Amino acid sequence: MMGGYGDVQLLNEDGSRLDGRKVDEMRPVSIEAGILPAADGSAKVTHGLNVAVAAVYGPMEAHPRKIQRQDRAVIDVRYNMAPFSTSDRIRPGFNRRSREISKVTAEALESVVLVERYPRSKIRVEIEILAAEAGTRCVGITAAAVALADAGIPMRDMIVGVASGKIEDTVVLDLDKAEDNYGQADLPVGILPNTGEIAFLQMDGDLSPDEYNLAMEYNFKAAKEIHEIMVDALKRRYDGGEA
Amino acid sequence: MMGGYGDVQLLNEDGSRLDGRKVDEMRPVSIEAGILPAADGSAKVTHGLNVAVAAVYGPMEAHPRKIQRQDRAVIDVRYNMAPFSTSDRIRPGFNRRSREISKVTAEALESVVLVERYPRSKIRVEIEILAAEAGTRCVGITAAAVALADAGIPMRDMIVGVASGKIEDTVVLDLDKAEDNYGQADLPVGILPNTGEIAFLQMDGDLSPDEYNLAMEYNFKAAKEIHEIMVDALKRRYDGGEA
Amino acid sequence: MMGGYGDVQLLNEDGSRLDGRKVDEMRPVSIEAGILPAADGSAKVTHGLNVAVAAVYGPMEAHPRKIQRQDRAVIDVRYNMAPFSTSDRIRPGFNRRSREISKVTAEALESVVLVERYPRSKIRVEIEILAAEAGTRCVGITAAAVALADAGIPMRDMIVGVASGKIEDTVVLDLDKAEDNYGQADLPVGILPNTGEIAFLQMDGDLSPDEYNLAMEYNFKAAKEIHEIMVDALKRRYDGGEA
Amino acid sequence: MVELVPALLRQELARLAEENNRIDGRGRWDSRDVTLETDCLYNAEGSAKVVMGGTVVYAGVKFELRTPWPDRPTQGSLMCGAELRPVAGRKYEPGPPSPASIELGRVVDRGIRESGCIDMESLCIVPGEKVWGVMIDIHVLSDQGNIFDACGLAAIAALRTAVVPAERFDVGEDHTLQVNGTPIMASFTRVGGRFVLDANEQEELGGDERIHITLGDKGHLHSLQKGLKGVFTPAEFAEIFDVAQKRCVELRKLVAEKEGN
Amino acid sequence: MVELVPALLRQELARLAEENNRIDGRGRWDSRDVTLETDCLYNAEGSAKVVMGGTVVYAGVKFELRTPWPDRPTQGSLMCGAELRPVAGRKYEPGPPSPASIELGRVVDRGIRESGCIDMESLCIVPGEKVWGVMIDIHVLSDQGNIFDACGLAAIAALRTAVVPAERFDVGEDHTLQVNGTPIMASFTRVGGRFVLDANEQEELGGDERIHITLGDKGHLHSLQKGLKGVFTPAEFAEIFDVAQKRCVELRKLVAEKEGN
Amino acid sequence: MVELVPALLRQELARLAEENNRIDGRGRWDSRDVTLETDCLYNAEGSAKVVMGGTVVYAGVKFELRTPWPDRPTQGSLMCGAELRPVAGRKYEPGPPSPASIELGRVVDRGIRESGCIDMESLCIVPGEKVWGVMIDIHVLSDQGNIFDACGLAAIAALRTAVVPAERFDVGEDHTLQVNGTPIMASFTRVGGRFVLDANEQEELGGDERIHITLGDKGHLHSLQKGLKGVFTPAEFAEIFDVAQKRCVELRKLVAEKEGN
Repeated sequence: MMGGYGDVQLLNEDGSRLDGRKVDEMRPVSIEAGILPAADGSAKVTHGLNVAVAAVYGPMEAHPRKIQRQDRAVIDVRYNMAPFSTSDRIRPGFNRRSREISKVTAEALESVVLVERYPRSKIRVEIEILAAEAGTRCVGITAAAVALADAGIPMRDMIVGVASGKIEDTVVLDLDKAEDNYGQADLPVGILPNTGEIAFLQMDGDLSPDEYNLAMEYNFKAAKEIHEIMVDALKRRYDGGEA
Repeated sequence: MMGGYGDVQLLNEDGSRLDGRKVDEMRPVSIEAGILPAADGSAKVTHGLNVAVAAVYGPMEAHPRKIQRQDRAVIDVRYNMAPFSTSDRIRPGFNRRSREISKVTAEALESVVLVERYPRSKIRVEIEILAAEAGTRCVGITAAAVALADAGIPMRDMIVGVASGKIEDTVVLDLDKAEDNYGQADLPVGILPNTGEIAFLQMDGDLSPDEYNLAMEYNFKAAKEIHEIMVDALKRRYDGGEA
Repeated sequence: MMGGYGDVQLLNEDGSRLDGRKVDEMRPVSIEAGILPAADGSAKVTHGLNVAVAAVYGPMEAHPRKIQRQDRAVIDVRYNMAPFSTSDRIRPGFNRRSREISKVTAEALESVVLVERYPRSKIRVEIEILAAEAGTRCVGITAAAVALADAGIPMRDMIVGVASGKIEDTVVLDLDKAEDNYGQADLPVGILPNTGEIAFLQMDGDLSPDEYNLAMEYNFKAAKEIHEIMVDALKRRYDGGEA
Repeated sequence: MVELVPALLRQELARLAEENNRIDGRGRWDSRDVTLETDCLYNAEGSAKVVMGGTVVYAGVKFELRTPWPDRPTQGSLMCGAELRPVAGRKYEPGPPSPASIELGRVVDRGIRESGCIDMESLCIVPGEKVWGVMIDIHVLSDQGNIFDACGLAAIAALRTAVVPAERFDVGEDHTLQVNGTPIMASFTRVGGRFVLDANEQEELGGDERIHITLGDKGHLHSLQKGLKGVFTPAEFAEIFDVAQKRCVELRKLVAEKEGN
Repeated sequence: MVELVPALLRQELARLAEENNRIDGRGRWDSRDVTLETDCLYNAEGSAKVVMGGTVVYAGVKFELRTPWPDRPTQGSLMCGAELRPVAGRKYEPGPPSPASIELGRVVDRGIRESGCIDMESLCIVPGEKVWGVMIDIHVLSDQGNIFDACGLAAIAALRTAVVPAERFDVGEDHTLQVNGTPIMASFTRVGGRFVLDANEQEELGGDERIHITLGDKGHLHSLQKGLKGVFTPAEFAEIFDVAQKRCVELRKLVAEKEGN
Repeated sequence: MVELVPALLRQELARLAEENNRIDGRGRWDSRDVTLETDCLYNAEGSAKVVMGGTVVYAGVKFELRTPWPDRPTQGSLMCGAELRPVAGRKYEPGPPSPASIELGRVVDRGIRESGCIDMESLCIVPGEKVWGVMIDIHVLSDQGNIFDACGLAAIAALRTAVVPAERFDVGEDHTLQVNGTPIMASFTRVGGRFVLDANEQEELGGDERIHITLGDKGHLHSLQKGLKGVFTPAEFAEIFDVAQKRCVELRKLVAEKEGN
């Protein structure tokens, strides 16, 4: 955000976006569940040109002891970008950004998984970004939710990662790479599609209170659409074997 | 030490120092005890332009087990310089210098605390240098001693951090920044004011045996003065509440 | 390997090598056992200009617990090059190369030590390269084997580190520094001199199947020679005290 | 105060919430006393100390000369980091930066950066060759609750009172750093089931998720962050957002008072 | 499949070996199904996905502009690394690169490097000033046995389909990376006392040492590696070496098929 | 020797001290045998091996060409580090440098640096462009007590026999490194209540604090360090200081003998 260097045009004269999308239209999303034989649950989400894979292991005994919680499971999330996932290669290993995203993603998932059913245990969620084109933290949350469901982990609701933002003083749904680079704000959230609650929230840039409200409206609309694709993927998985 | 690049004048013609101090005169010192509500004991020492804060936690159970000593408490000291404490910012985290100072400071404090009263336990001493103007290791020791007393940890004596050195072939008490940068020797010690023993000793530079003796004499004199300020701070703390 | 930059001549016109050795002749080797008083077993191997020292500690209880094996001892090997062992100083600490060599060396030693006699225990093998002149991993294996024997650790056979390679399309035994830098292949192996089995194997460069067979033949011949020197060193150690 | 085990503490906090009360007697949207000191550290080019209840935080600003990034030859840089070292409380352990300290630093950083209060172009000395790098380091010395707001306040106050040490670097005369705005953070914690402002240590121990809102001078949002386990509804957000607007105006005044000095 | 404890599993594997059978019914030199996909990742200049039984591996190629080493002014560089992160299986733990992942990356790296398939001179743009650095990163997503062969295959396939992004770096037109050869790795594991090709997860759990052989287009050896506890005889090596020759020819065809695309 | 548990060992050491005896029969100010070897390692530009009782230590000197620091354009640099790796004894563990190894390296470094025996100006090749960096690495292979003195001796002996490899770096002819002095360390350990010289392993295990004194050729102090738990009086210091003077003269002779070679 705030990265704009001068006047990059991001909207066409008819109000549509450079890739032809409407302001409240998201990029195409496709999801496969159960793609990693070694994992207890897994999913791959393609969202625009983003590719995120999630694997779930557990519940298993939490160790070392000091991370155990007597009354619930802990969810151990690692959000990681593969070195080849970005335009400039990134060095393997965690950085400050990925550690922060891992923390808040774990806290969001702990808010939907019925963690109190598994005291003293750990559920590992591995989110691997193989190709990044803006919005990876949201795509990762969606992949994690499907992988958790694929692993049979009980949840009070699904969680869907979506983002809206602002470009050229206009609120739009689901920023792509150029919009993210030259835009004015980004509002990624994790929405519980059935309860309408929010389990993940970040935002940066500049939004007036009204713009915030409109961006949030778009997010709820998109969450509903993605949720249907998630449910379809899980249905295909259990009807048709390993998709 | 030995850092002098050429002939920097550090003494005035009347034998006084650039800031007007006499050779055996120390910089002004002020001390407050009990300044950090979260800690079991704490102190802030302003010595010249140095600012050091110390916090004490414990005695508490020592873990991991392998650091436990069956017959006494261990004292876990971290001497840390804040990134903004020096002229050039220093990267957060420990370096070789701070690790060495932490080690010998811990050993000095173990020599005065009645550690045998708390077998298998740990006392944490956190020394944070917020502003550095030469002599921080000594200021840190003084702050740690007051914080230990503030935490009610029994000690066989206080310990006072003081330093003398040599500039322009003259032994002087309590080097300031310029004197430290362009001086010829530094002799920081930790003195037990009542017993007259020494629990901390380092030295670098060049000192003849006679110069060493004079520098040590100055140190003992200064330790007495600082000790009175330490006692005052503790008295104020217990008479007047949180100072 | 493959490091050749142009046409460096490595063979004389009479087919001998630059240092006068024949193609199947190894550099001089000398071995001393029991040279480090603090260790349970130790050895120093000088092989050409290489100097490797190995120390063995144990068997001792393996900790942390998670490295313990119920049915055998684990062998914990650290192969380390001293900062001054190479032409350009190397930074202290492990790098990817030394970690890989440590791993495969440990696995080779576990193949000859009677590890099943010491369940849940650990044997530490420290290999320190003090001077490096090509072939250090093999010299380290030889040193480790003598140190293990010196420590009285039972083994099903000794293990001897040897290497052959290819220079100017000719297979030769025991590459020296120049041959290693400008040669075409290197085949370091760890040979059990009595059983004729192989416990360590690496290779890089370019070898036809026939060249591989010839290089291996040279290796077996050299292993026999070095084995005699190893046995002599151990005999001297037990006949003559600490050599 | 009697130390309650978390389960009992949670019960007590829920009971208090029903009575619309808090463990230290404050109203739901009341904050603890805040004191702000600036220019308090030798060697820092800008410095601030914030005491918020029993929470004590220092921030210091340092400058360095840098070569600009090739793709932004006329832009300087800003970096804000927070250290949550063992000095801050019994629960903090030594070691590499924890996720909690990384989050803290990044949330404060985003609030300042995204408000646009530092014009990166104003940090340029010679395009393509020399720009200023501004580094804000925050140091938590005592954590008794709501360190986010204390850190955010210390950071912007240190920044707004910073002097660019141009003489020391031989690139002109010392001058006040140009800062166009005063972004302020307001944080809310779910305690006893409902959100409260400026939670203290007990409330954080027995509470749930937090929401951090950073607002600019015009009341626009510049940074949001939800932390810890828990969910909230859009209606709950709307309620705390109004409180945040008032809180930020108050704290912004505190900063303004120091600038006259 | 029923999880057997290792001791029982070893017994079962030994019994099967006596019958010249394997736990999944394969013959000793049979491999599992292999699928290879290339050009499958946005942002990677070359990419490949290999599925080998239940093992899933991705490789991606990236380029960077570098200053050459002073003693090799006309040579670019190649680097190949493998990550064995916790995603790959229940047994993998977070933390710094394990010896196993370092070995994996280095063995794949040596096979490619030592085959000479990349002419380092061909990576030179301006002698002494600018050369390409080629970086192959391999990412194991699911380990159900024989990740070495899967990684080796993914790496060379990604490399052979890579496009040098010269335009993005403003040094000419994009062009296919020149790769002179297709080194292929074949790995053997001692299971039930004898070596088998392409071991699966159960066979690795109850097996012993592995031998990794990388062969070039002419059947020359470019890299060898023995891993894990165990010894072998020259005769055993001669036997698996013949199998390796055939296996490598087959996998090399798979790569060739993708290059026409 | 029978292994005594520390408490019993301390009693025994106290009893011996009363009789003015030591556990290995030495007098209070007697040292163990010392042998010094130099020029013993290929690739090191200066090298030394010290055996002091059962303690074995190597030191090696390497040179590199560096750009000088902008504020010291005519000065080279000196760095001395010590490694206390697991090879040195059963008690040493792998991992990042321990506080003990950092202290060891820094105390040896200060003794050499502060003696002024290396004139940093003499390491300048081209002012502002090229200077020598001198690096002394010390490697403890066997610790049976008093590694400080062994390391100090090895370091200065390696340095005083070092040859500057100017030809290899193409900056002139190889020449002996100019070293103006021979700083020597003498270390004392409190054992059985009183200080002794050159403590062995048992004495260190059952002893208390140590004092390390580095003296120059004229008997001036260049470095002091107190390590471990314990206090001492000025009178005790005066006593060991006199012993240190004699010890340093003896060890300095050992170094001088090697330089004729």
